[in-house]
Amino acid sequence: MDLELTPEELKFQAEAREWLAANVPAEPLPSMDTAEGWVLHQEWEAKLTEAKYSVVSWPKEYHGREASLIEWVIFEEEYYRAGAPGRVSQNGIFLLAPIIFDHGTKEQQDRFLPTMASGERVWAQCWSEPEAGSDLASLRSTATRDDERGGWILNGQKTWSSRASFAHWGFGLFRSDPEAQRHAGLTYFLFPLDAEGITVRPIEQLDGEVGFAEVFFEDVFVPDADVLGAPGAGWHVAMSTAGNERGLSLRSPGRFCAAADRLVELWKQNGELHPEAERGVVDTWIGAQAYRLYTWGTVTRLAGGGDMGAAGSVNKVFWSELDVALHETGLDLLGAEAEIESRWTDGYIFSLSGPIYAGTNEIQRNIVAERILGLPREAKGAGK
Amino acid sequence: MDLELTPEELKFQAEAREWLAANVPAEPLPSMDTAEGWVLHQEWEAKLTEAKYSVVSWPKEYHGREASLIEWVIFEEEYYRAGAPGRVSQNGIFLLAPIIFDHGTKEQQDRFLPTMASGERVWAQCWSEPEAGSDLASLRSTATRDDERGGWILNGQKTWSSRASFAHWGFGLFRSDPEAQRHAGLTYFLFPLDAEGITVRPIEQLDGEVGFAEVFFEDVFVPDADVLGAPGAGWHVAMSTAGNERGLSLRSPGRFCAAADRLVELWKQNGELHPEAERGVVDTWIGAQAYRLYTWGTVTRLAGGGDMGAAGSVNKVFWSELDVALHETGLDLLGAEAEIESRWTDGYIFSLSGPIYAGTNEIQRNIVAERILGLPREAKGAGK
Amino acid sequence: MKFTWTDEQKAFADSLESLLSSADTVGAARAWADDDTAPGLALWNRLAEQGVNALVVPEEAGGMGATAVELVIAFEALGRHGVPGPWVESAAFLPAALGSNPLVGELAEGAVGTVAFAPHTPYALDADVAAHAFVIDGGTVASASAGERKHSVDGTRRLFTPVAGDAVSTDGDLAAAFNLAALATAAQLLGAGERLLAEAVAYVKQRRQFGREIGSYQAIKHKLADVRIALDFARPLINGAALAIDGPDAARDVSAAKVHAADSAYLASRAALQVHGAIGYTQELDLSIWITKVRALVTAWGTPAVHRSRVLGALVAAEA
Amino acid sequence: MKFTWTDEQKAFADSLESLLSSADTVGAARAWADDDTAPGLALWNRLAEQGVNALVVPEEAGGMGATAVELVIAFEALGRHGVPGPWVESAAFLPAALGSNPLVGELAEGAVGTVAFAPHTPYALDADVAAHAFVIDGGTVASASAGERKHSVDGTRRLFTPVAGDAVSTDGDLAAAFNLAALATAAQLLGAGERLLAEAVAYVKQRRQFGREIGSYQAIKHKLADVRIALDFARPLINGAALAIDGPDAARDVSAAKVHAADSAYLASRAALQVHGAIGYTQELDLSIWITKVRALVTAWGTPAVHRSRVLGALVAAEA
Repeated sequence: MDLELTPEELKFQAEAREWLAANVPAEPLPSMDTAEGWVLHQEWEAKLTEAKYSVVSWPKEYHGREASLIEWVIFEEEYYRAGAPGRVSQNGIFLLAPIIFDHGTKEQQDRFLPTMASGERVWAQCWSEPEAGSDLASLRSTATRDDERGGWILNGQKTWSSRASFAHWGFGLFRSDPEAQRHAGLTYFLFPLDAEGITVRPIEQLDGEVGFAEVFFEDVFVPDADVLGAPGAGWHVAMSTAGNERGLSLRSPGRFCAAADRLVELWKQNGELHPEAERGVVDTWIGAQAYRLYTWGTVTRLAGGGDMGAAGSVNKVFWSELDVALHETGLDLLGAEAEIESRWTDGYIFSLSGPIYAGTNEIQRNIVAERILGLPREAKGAGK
Repeated sequence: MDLELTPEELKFQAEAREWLAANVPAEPLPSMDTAEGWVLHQEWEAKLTEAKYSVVSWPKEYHGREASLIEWVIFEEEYYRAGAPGRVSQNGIFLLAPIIFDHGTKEQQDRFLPTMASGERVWAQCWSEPEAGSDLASLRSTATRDDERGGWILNGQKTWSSRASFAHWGFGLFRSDPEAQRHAGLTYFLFPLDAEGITVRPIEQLDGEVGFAEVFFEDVFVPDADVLGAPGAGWHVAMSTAGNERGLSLRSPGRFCAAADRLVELWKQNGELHPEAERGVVDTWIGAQAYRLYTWGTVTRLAGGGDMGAAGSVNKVFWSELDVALHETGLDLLGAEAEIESRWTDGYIFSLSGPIYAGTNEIQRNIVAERILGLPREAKGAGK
Repeated sequence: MKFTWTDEQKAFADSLESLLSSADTVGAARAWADDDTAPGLALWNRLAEQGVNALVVPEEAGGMGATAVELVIAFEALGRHGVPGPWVESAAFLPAALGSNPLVGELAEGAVGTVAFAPHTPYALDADVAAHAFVIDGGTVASASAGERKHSVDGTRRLFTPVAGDAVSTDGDLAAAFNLAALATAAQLLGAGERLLAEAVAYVKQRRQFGREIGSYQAIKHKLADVRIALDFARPLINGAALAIDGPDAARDVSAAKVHAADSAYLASRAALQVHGAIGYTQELDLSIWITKVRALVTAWGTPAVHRSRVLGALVAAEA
Repeated sequence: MKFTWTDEQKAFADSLESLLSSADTVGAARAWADDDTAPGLALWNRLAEQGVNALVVPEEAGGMGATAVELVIAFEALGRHGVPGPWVESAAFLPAALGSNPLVGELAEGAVGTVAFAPHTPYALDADVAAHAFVIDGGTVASASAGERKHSVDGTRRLFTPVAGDAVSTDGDLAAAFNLAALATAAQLLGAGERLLAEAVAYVKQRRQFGREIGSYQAIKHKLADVRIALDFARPLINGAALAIDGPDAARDVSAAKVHAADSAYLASRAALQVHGAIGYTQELDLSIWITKVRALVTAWGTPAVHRSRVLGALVAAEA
């Protein structure tokens, strides 16, 4: 058991640190969920791509450098430590790309991955529907076969599509077999958000930004070439994403370690005035450190051929609650100024979505209880 | 809206305070769940009875002084403020007596209430069974009709009978109609614990004391005169106790206010060494104060003809969690000495039973959600 | 001893409830956040007609001479309906702070007043629409004008750095004024918490997931039961502090009420957001009004830490 | 970078697990609490044969010269099985504190040692059965004998006020010794927490109430899921601190591990008691062994407050 990096890994770390120090914008970019910020974030993605830091673990033919999982975590730590911008491409890179690698054709990989990596084409996740939040199996939006044109006709509505207000393409599940029950009969589609029949309506969040949108589909044609995996197998295809989303890739420890470090800095400035925040500062720093070490354990297991399994749910509950606690403590340290908009209020509002999205923490706790502890499944309602 | 006492109430308060100051033992008595402490607690009950402070709200013919509900709360505040001993008679006085008043015959009242009030005869609650903790409706101990002798034959086992290790009589529910389902077919019995066929086996608690016991029944004869309420109506009869137990009477606010005051004293001694306990001290003091004021609101409502309803569940969750928090904070203030047995460790261990007994807090939260908030009842298992 | 509202107090609560239920308070709040203060000021005037602004103003100064109990009744209603504007400042703090200054009479009649009182309340709410704005510095009250605009997490709280003007002569009691302001804020938090719980309960009864109403899941039930329990114990603390407002324990009891009300309302806001899921995280849903307001009010007129210190100070100072 | 036990470490863990699973550790603990130390001392000797007492003793002093990782593996097992006795004192603290003093060799071979180290550990565990008892006062190590008996909430922790004897010459490192003791205690807490969770899970799968296994109720499931999550993050902190034990961050990382392990194990004890209901509240059920032990270990070898201060001190001292 050790936590030591190899000479190659240390070299990679030093290079990344140096490049980031030289290139990360001195001032934080405006939010990516504003028109102005969107453009600047896309420019940043292009810069990352040029330096081969956009998708370090991907194949070289798609802008990657075939880095190991360990190097990926190292890069993420450096990325957040440097205070680099949020990744506007993250839905595509972290959620869709693993599926394209696993289930896409070579033609699809060649067509979609390079522009995804470079940030030229930004992808929006079109998962939830108004009557199906965390209950993805109850989706109602439909895909009807169009043999004549060789494709499918999409109808329905998606909501909470992250980034959809400004993104170029979307991905999501539609019910292609109306007779099939819940998990069966779903198909995974890719589609341009400016396709005929698609209407995107931004949703204003608690903080006034539009990180989410509703997407309406009215007889939208999607050719067979843009179906991912086999028709009807969408649930199976999507589940690898869901695992991914909840698991390692969505929230790298660097993010929380950097926030905990900022909190310690704030403590140094304001702690004397707010001694009651001591416990919050210490406990969230410990939490971030625990998350970092836990991730090293996960990386070790994955590198040894293991998979995430239900541990992704353990992970998700922990980081999402940690994120709220980190920012609540920051607000405590701001005293009467806490309500004034700042990096801490922005981060706080953002953190509140953590326990909700990617499967609510209630669902994650069910998964932990049932799949890890082996407790009996709950009696289901009649609708099941 | 006011919190002012009448001149009569103030006079009652002053008299009680004076009597308690003169009579409460200077040193705390040994635990009532030891043989030595038991005797001393019975002696204390006799002293209380002599001064008419044993059951202030009861009729004069049964050692009471017909005090109002407000006076009862006043007396309880004074009682705990004075650091007076725990009431060894409390199961009888608080749990059984209200039922005897409501459902007992005059003969039963005359026979049972005076010795209950004076502490000469101490009553044990024989509620739970090994396979029925908080689920009282699934009781299996039986009562079989014996027409010849004019009574019933009890068989079965009760557990978690509080005080039963030393008590004289017990009360509990038995299934008198084996055909009836759950709530129907139960009968409420009173019985001497030295009756032929009864075996009492003390249960050693976390703190090594024996406040609970198992009680085994093997062909125990109980005459009709010792059945409380109508045969088969035991559930209905018992439910008024259950409401009572969870409601106002079991834990008077004086108890928590006194503990909060002791905690403030401990803070004055040790707070400088343990500043991290500040929040606990303040929040539990606030909790005790909230509980006190809440109780005044309840008393006002009851005096105006209202009933406890499901508010007893709100009450029970609050005081039981408050009690744990009070003692945890006390332990925090003791630092490295916290593990050494003391009034704080005793109180802490005792407090841990609060969220469990008299219907677990999980069940209380169900009641609050269903009866107060009107949320749908949960799907039941097949055994229902 | 009758620790419950009198019939008159109930009638007052009912009349406010009926006024606010039929007014579009949410619309007024949304407009207010967009700097369109007209609907909010119209509502302000209607409430002034009901005497809300005059409650704790003595009768000889043109007020109602009501007790702090009526004040908390009013502020719970303001909180429940998300009414925007500098209510705590105008109707709770300033009447006590300005003492016999005749401006108190104007405030009682409905003039909009506001104040900054550092360090607890460093910015003046809605100073740009206030007829009378003040800033208090080291015990000195001065008139003020609206300086730099500051943005609160609660969009309806339009904050301004105060720019001090001439000193104002007062014989008011700033400590009593602060207690009234903190108490009114506590009552507003309670109202907001009650509303959040009510919205959450209504939502979980109709929302279905995995084939059943989500309100039938025990995790949801227990989360909301805990909110119900917390709020049930906030109300007696607030009423008790209102009764104690002129006594020796005023600071202790007001601070206890503010701490518990803030904790309970915050618990309500987190629970309401969580049970709503993603839809709770939007400005479209009215829920957002109370979620952001609670976050702001938790620290307004004394942070929880400030009030905890006051409680502890009083307890330690008291005789054993 | 391989943040997982090596094959040798796994084998060591397995061998301890197999030894302790087949020993009647609960019987030994119960006897120990009743002052019948014979079964516990027999177990002590069997573990000494496995080298547990010699793990962090250098090879040249007759020890195994193992790393702190092996130490936490052993202490997690001791905690999981509720093994009584002054293990932290003998096998973690004293080897480092006594430096090159030859007594270290005796301890490595299985002599029972104990120590009091005020203010964190004011009493000496099992001083009456220890071959070598010490008391440390202001950096001076002295031999000690068993004074007044003190009763712990954990009956298996037989505490004695130390009575100081002659000074003992050492060149040990008391700070390093304290870190090892706190780390070993953290590992013991983790083991106890894991056991409590395992007992709770087993119980809720078979116990039925209201017609179904109580483990199917969401309130129970989520309570135990939270324990699983908390413990899952305690383990990497403990292993990470073991790897950092000789480096500049040792105090910070050990303290972080102790804080989190104590919180997690305490959460486990409260949850286990609650899901068991009244039966959990008895000494008859083995559960009581871990419930009371966790409560005692939370404050042993540095209270949570002490360790939080150490973490914060290190963070504030570090370069930004």
